[in-house]
Amino acid sequence: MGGFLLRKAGAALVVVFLSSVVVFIGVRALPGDPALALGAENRDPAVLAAIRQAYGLDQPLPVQYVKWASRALRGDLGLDARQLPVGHTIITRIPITLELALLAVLIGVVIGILAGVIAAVRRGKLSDHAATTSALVGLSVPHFWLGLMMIIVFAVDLRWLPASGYVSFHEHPLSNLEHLLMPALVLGTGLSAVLMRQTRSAMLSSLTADYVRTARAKGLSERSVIAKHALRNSLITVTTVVGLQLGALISGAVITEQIFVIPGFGRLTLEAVNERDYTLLQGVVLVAATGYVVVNLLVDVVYSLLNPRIRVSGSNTP
Amino acid sequence: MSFVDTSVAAINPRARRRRILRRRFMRRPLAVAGFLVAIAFVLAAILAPVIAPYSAGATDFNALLAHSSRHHLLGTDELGRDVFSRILWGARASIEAGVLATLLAMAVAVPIGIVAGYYRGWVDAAIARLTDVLLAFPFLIVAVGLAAILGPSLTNATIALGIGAAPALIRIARGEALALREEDYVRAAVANGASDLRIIARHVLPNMLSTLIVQATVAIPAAIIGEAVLSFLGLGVQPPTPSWGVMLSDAQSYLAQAPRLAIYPGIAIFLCSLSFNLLGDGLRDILDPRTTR
Amino acid sequence: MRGSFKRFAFLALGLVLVGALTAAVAAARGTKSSASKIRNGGTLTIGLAEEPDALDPTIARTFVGRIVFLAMCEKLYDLDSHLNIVPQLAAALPQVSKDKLTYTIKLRKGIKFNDGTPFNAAAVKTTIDRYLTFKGSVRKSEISPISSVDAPNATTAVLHLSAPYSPLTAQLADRAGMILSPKALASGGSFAQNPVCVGPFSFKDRVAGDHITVVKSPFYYGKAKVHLASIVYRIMTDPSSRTQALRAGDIQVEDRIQSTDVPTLQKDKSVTVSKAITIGYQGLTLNLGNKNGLLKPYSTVDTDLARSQFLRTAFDLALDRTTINKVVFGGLNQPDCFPIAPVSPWYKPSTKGLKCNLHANVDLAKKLVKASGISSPSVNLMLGGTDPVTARLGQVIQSMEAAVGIKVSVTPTQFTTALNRADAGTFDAFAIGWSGRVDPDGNIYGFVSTKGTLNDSGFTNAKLDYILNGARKSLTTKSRNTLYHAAMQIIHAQRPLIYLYHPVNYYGITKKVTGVQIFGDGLIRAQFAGYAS
Amino acid sequence: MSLLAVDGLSVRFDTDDGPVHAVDQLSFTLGESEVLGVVGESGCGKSVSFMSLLRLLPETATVEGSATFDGIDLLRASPARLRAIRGRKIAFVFQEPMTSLNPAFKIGNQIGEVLRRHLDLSRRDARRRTIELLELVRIPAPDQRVDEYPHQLSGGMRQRVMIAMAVACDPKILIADEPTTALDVTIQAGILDLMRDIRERLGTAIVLITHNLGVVADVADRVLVMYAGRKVEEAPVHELFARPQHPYTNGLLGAVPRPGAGRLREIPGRVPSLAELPVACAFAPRCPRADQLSRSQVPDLREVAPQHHVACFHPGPDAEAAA
Repeated sequence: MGGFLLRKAGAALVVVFLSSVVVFIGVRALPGDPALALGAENRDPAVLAAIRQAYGLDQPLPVQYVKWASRALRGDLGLDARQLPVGHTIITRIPITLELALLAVLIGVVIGILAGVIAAVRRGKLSDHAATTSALVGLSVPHFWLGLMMIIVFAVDLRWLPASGYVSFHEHPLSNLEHLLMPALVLGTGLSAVLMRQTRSAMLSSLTADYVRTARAKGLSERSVIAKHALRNSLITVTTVVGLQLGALISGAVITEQIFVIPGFGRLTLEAVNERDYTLLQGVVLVAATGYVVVNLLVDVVYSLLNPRIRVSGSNTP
Repeated sequence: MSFVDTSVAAINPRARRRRILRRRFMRRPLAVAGFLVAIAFVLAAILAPVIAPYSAGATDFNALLAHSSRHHLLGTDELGRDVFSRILWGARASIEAGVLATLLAMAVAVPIGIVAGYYRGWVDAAIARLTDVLLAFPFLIVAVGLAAILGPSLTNATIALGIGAAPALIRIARGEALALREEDYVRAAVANGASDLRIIARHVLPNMLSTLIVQATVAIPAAIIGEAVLSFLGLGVQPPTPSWGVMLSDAQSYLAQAPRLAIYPGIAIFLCSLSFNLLGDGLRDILDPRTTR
Repeated sequence: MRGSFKRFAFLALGLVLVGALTAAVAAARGTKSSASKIRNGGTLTIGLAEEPDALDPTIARTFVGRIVFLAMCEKLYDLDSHLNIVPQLAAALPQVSKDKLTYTIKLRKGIKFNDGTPFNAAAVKTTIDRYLTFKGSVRKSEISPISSVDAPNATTAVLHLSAPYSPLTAQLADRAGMILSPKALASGGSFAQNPVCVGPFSFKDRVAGDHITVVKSPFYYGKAKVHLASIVYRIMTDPSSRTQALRAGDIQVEDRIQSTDVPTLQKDKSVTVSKAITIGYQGLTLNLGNKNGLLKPYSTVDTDLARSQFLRTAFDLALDRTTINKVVFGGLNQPDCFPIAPVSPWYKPSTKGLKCNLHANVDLAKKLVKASGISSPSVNLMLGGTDPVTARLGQVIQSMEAAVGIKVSVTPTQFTTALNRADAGTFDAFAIGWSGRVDPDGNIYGFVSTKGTLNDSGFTNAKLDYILNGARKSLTTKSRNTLYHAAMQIIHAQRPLIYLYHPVNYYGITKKVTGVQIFGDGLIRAQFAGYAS
Repeated sequence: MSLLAVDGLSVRFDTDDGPVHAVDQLSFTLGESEVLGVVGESGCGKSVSFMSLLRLLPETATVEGSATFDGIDLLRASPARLRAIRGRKIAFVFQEPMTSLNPAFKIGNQIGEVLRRHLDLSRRDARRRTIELLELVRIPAPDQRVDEYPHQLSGGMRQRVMIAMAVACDPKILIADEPTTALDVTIQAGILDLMRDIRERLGTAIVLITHNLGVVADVADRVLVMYAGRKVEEAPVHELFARPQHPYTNGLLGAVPRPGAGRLREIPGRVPSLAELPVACAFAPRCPRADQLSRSQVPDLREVAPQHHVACFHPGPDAEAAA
């Protein structure tokens, strides 16, 4: 397993490095002079030149990159247009998104895996049709629209839940949940639809697998056949899917936070794009990409834990 | 002794396969419904200028936020524009983005994927790293970034969506090519000294077609929703051009006063992507019997 | 949610420069603390519509930032409720030398910065020198005529100017007049992360995107007047949730209520709605001579609008400002045709006799289109924003121009990108706002004088240049009135810019709190507010 | 009295492309400690028949007929009752030791599971017994192997593990479905040896499903030949080899390399599609003896010698082979 993970980690490092280059170039490629954003209503060319100089924007791109990257390596992502440290801003925003994402994953995994297992076990029956159809509906519903509909129903009409905003957990735990319930549902339904389909198809193939037949032939109860033999193997597939869904989850968080006005990481990303706050944007996208790579590495670890073939032999051919 | 084999019907196997596929397809009412609705949306997009009662931008400042009536089937929006007409016109952006983005993604991904899977080795490794890098950026962030860099417009949103969808497709095409390369008939062709290009064109590509078709049908609804998201965020279709995402974005300020403005375009997006998803699911079922058996 | 006119207000007000002292408003509804008794203590939470930028007056740009500075960074001068300039840290208005090149400012005694260090003339010199020399200083251009600062003694600061500059005192009543603690500046850290000035409150903490907290200062010279223990500025960019929070009591003051919520809140008995007509404006900048880029020598641009003054007039006459206000802003803004707001004392004298078409004159516009000799004229309108409200404005204009035969295509553009294009001259018409300045010079000079640093129109008119430069040097109100009237006539006839309306801001204040003041500058003044006992 | 009596067993699969009749009217019995060989080409319904007895087929299968074991009709028994029989009274060894073991669990766990389920052993006892079982099936270093995963074992060892699992509870019947197909010849012999050993030591009745008549000749007492879902011939092993009656059996015997039998012959043609049951002898299209009668009627089973049944209109040894 060590070798396998080491290789994966090496690849991840390369990806992070390349990502940082892409981030840097991408941010510079954005139209809209950062100096103009910093100078605001003051567009006197002399002032703009001074700003460029002050922020090092007048230096050649490779120099700027090296400066930025070497500081980023030391954990310093620079100061944003508000003169606040980007790293600190990101750190304060991430827990919010993380909480949202965790809730969503919880909802998605519980609903998705449960429904997927049920659908696979009752394949062709009414509950299977119901589950597969709702998964398809879940995949087809634009989530931001679902969010708007939830706001109309639960916030505007019924007044059960707040339409938007965020209250931190330590400030007011109940209110925190109230504010995150709809967003997490919106984000979780999409995930649960994907997971349901994946779980169902993984379960279907494990349920027809020879080892499940063996388990049945051993006289095991259907419950242990499904929950132990079939599910364990399906989860190996499903774990990788959860990992791959992470990008979708971050994307979903961007728009969900936008709709429900949650000051999380996703909203920070959009703010940075809209305000052309280039240091902030660089930091945000770099952290997103790194986070994604790291989580995928974690998924690989979980995957190897679930899959003894990788764990023991170090080979990743199943 | 004469041994006569009569167990296999002597008909053209391709025609037979087509017939079987058609029969399997017709036996899936949801897939058929999806197909019909998808066709309806495509027609609506093409025929919008003919069938829409009003032009997309026709404002009536004396009928703001009107309820549905004989004149305005689904009422009017905050600028007095006919919502029904705008939904018809909006189908153009969605279908265009959905189809073109998918075609673009395919055009980018399939050759790259085939090259990676067919040649393997360092080419494959390099491409794999590249797709890893692309995949490291969440789809929407890539799309948002590209839309911001290229400037917001339907074309650029389509490009962004296409590029955003490519990495996943590269992986799929690579996997298929990798598997097909090991097939006997490909090996035979290699042994017979056929050129790589010929093998890819004659054997690899045609045999991954059904997988690609299924992927395309699934990628279209994703791109339709993607277009709506980008337009909703102001990074896609730019008003006054109608698009369902733009309509939703506009409607956001009127959730309390006129929730219908948010409901109708959402239903349109939902039905449109659902229809393609149903179609894609049906195609997958009939083309890939592994999932049904 | 990005609904309503929040985003617009942002365009118009968001990026305010230094001298932007505002002025204007008749509706200034300062609820002076008097009637009921105020109890000491308590936290006031203000829901801000945007996030302030750097809390360092040297580089600060945003309108909301000035709201926060009001509580913790006092200035040499301030505005009273009638928008007159009054001394704050200075002991009196400046003594101006005859040649208008030397300003002598007497300072108040016994004042301490919030870190306990003394406030004196040396601090004034340190601060203004910083404003003039700091890399990336946004203050510099506001006070650039200052050539040097002397501090002959602890309570006297002398400013030497390189040229007469009548708006200087107004500038010193805004961020350029905020004096920073030399000790804090010398500490080497980022001043923005721990700003120290003279003020009733001192900076406590800031969480980006969430809140800024200031607490009552023990060093403040007038702390007897300060009732609140702390003020929390919460950043709530979504107007609906801001209103919701106000009604729920989570915040006590709401910055800029969105138009659709105004009627609701006006009916709410626990809330007072105050409004401030701003001194800013929203307009359309027409590209007349910006062919090569801002301040690159201007020459004629080959667009339909640039070619024909008739067409420009027709374009203007096609606009129904009343309908625009109704459709796009729920009728809450102030439609107008001039860069100076009606609330300004300069408005009437400078606009008298000029006609403003609040309603469209379609027939005349059509005739003028014909008279222009341009068949099927077309205009590309660049919108400085991609939000729904801006888009709506664009579409309404498009629809109105279509009625007189002018084809308008609309290009919504991200704000900074739009500025880039505007400065590069790659546009026909550009919808953009200006936050406004107290002095009329601030709303006019930069945009239409040949050397104006905001002259994206590329407008150049020797007569207008002469008038505006004269107005800058002239110190009497009467002569300036005359000059601005002359300037206004030229602008109104040539239309390098078409002005549409002056934004009106609405604020919600819980009735439990007294002493929150809104003047014509649209800033929320809460530093001396408190809870009624 | 026989241990297991199957009567009129039919299995039909409903697929997208119509029904497939995998087994048609199969009847047979199995005695105590008897070894029954079941032979036929792949796809002839041998495996399906026996899996259907324990109801291990997917739900698309419709099973008719009866299968009496221990006074219970297996095809109608309650699921709970059936589960008490599976693995305890009747155990299965499947064809593919590679895929039939769960890759995610240690083999000890997989064997112990049966013991704990049926014999109520504690975790520790189960482990001890598992090691004994591994020893019984001649796996070296069983106390180490017990903690290994299937992918760490060789094919032959996996099959031994399968057998250990099957005999764990000392079942009455062991159904071995092509237990040696996937293995090398030398290992095959070892496995067959092991099965013989088990029968002798434990008195287990064994059903040996195979397409390899050589294997049957080695171990079986009685042989049942299946073709296209039907039983075409049944006889004691010596009788069958001595006097094969059905042309298909003759063909199979021809396909077995035997010393002195000359060139190995193939049965021409292919196994028919089972989509529609022909109202004829299913073998007719490939049969050199087929005539009008074969093509219009299904031949009944007839007893041609004691305990020797055949379903053919023209039974008899192959002239060529006999020659």
